[in-house]
Formats: sequence, structure tokens, C-alpha cells
Amino acid sequence: MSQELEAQEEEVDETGKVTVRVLFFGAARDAVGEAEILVSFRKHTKAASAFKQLRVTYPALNGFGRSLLFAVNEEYAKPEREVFEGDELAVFPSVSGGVA
Amino acid sequence: MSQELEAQEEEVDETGKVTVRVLFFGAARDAVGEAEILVSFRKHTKAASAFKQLRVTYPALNGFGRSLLFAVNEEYAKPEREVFEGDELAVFPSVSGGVA
Amino acid sequence: MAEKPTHDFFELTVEPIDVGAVARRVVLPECGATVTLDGYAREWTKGKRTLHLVYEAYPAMALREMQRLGQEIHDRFEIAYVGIVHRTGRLEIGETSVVIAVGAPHRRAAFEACEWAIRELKRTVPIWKKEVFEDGEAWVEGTAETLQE
Amino acid sequence: MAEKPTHDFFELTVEPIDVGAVARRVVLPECGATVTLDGYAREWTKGKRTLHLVYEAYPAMALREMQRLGQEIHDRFEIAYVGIVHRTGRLEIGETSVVIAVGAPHRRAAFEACEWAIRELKRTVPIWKKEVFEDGEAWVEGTAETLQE
Repeated sequence: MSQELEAQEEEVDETGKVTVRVLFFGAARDAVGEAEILVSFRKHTKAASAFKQLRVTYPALNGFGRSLLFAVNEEYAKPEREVFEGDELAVFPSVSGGVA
Repeated sequence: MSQELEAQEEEVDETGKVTVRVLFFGAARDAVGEAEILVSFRKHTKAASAFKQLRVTYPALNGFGRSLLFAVNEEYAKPEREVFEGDELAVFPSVSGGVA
Repeated sequence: MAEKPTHDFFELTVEPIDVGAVARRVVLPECGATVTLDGYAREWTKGKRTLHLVYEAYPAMALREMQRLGQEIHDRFEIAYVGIVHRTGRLEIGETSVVIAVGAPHRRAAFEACEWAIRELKRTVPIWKKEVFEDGEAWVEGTAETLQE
Repeated sequence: MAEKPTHDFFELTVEPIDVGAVARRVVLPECGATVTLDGYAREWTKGKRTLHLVYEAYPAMALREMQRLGQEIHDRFEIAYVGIVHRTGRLEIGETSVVIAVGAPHRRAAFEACEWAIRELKRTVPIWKKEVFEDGEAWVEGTAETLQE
């Protein structure tokens, strides 16, 4: 699966693919070792599927379990939301700003 | 009763009397027309009785009903507390400091 | 009465109150949050316009009651300190009449204690407010009807 | 979304936050109270010493989530405005990480709304805290486990 995703990354200009930016924050960025990447998915991929593929590519993300959150275009992503060309995805652990 | 109290005020040096200061605040001061007076009571007068006598002397205080508060020496007065020579009594409406 | 050192403060002042200075006067290493109530003179109340206010205190007793309140608040809530500064005299609209700052390790206790403190202050601390309108003035009635029973 | 003019403000900053300036930025004539939460870096947590903290935000989304929070708070509480300023970057012990100020005609709503706002901010606004200790550092885990269900 990891290879499949990487293969997609090399086919960004092919018909039937969409390319998006993916941002990682906080402990998720440390785990992945990247702050931002470009990734391609098949057209009509849903957000839930896109983030599942990212977990496969970056198994370190599985360490966060259910506390991992996903956003598309600066909003928490509904699972059925379709991912479009140029979207900005983000992956991060549950937030902890503010105070005690 | 008003005269009796006034009579007491003229006998401050007699044995069997105690003289105290009485302070009025807020709307109670406006009603009474005095900020501070000297008053004498019989020795062993309880706070409840002292304040009852003040209400007789200054009937305007009755307009406040149960919202009138009493203090002896900067503390809310227990009814049975005895009033001693030199005590500082205070009479005022329920408080309204602070904010909305 | 607590024997340990206290960071509490209780003051009356006729000068304008600097809310930030009160809120940040005490910052303790075991604390993570300060909740501050900034109370100020409201211009419009139920459609009636207030021009300015006058606060009057029975100063010595007001400070004693604030200190009593301070002792009780430590018994009731897990807080590190409480500070109260109340202004007296004439206040213009929008000027701060009272600031209550409560610092605590955790914010929940700070919120609860700060709200309790202002409720208790309005019930027991001898300070009175007079509202001055275009057509007169009036002392504001408190609501502590059963305080002394 | 409210059509009426708003006095709300939502900001991220790398500069030190002036709590008093945030608390007093908005003072409205129909208001009588502002409740402010000042959150700051705590030195001691469960016996462990923190040397300093680092806050990281997803800035554009953090501001969007704060604005969403602002809209919801007006639906839930009778308040006049809410303002939130959150600092990012390195913070020394005792420095303010977040200030939430809520102004209302009556203090009860201001307390409730301010406490709700910090709870919601910690649940949904994408900002993360890293604690730096003598012997290492650690991202602090949030608790929003079911946010996305």
C-alpha cells in the first residue's frame, strides 16, 4: 500500500488523479518527520479513505489511535467529503492549547 | 420612646449607661440625616434592643424593613450581643456594591 | 484561619483600577489560570440611562468582610489566591468598580471561586451604589434580606 | 451567522499578551461585567518541573475555529462579545498563553460563556503545547477523542 501511494505521487498529472497538500502538526509532524507533503489520490476519493491511506503510508500515525484528527481546507473533515484537486488536508493529534 | 433615648443621651456619664457611636451609611444615612451620632443605652443592652431603640428614634429607618442591616465593631451583629461602652454601631441597607 | 502564607489582597481605592495589574499581580508557579471579574458602570439598564455612579463604603468593615470572604473561599475551593480591589467615590460610565482575581492550579476552581466571591461580596461587603440619572438619583437596593437572621 | 455588527475578536500572536488590554479592549454601554480567563505556563505539574513551553498552531484553521466558536457562543449565552488571543511560539513560565474575555450585561452569562469558551477552545482549536523539562520534552495530549465521530 505504501508503494501504491508513492506510485500515485509520481502520477500527479494523470487523468483520474487529484493532488493535494497534506500538513502535519504537533506530535504528528514529529512522528511523520514531515511538515508538509504533496499526495495524489484517485478522483472521487473520500476524506475517510484519504486519511486511511495516509495512515498506511505513515504507520507512525497509528500510535495516536482515535486521538488523531483530520481536516480538509481548515475544517474538521466529514468522512464522506470528497477530496478535490488542490485541497489542503491536515493531520494532527487532539488539540491541547489553552491552559490547565 | 424618642424622648427617652434623647434623655439617655444627656446622661452619658451616669453609672448604668454605656455610650456608643452609631454610623449610618448609604440610603440609611440619607433617611436619618446624620452620618454619625453618639447614643447612650442602659448597661447590658443587647444589640437587638439597641437597634430597635434606634428605629424608634429614627422612624425613617422602618422604611427599609428587613433589608436594614446592623453591625457592632465592624461585624454583623448577633442579636444577643451586649453593647459595651465605646462600641461602634452601624446601620445600613442591604449592600449593593460590585456589579450587575 | 489558615496559618500558611497568603497571597490574597483586599483593597478599597478612590483611584481608577488597572484591571490588568490586578489580574497579573500574583502569578504562582503552581498555578495555570487566573479568572478575573471586571465589573463596571453600565450606561443603560432596562432602557434607563445612567450618567454616573457613586460608590460608598464602610471602609473598615468592608475590608474585614473581604478578608472573611477570603478565608472562606480557601475552605471552599482549591485555589491559590484571591484578590479584590473595589473602587469608591464617583465613577464614570465604563469605569471599573470592582475587580476580583482568582488564581488556581486548574481553571475550574478559579471560575467557581470567582463567581462565588462576587456573589458573596454583593451579599455581605458594606459598599453601596448610587445611580445618578438625568432626572434624579437613587441608591440601588441590595438583596441580602435574610443575612442577619 | 449573526448579521448584526460584532465586537468579537480572535487573534494569534507571538508577542507577549497584555491581559489588561485584552480585558478592557471592548467596554460596551449595555454591559456591566467582563469575565477574563488568563491562562499561563505552570511551572510545577504533579511534582515535575517545566522549564518552558512551546505552542504551535495551524494558524488559518485555528482562527476559523475561533470564529466558529464565537458564533456558537452568541447562540448559547446572553453575552455582548467574546475576544480570544492565543500566543504561539516559546513561552516562559508564568507568561500568558491565552486570554479569553467575555463581556455581558450580567455577570452570570459572562462566567458561563467564558468557561464554555475555554473548554471548547481546548477541544477544537488546533493549537498544541509542548512542555520542555530538564530531561526532555513532550507534546501534551489533548482529550478530544470523539470530536470527529
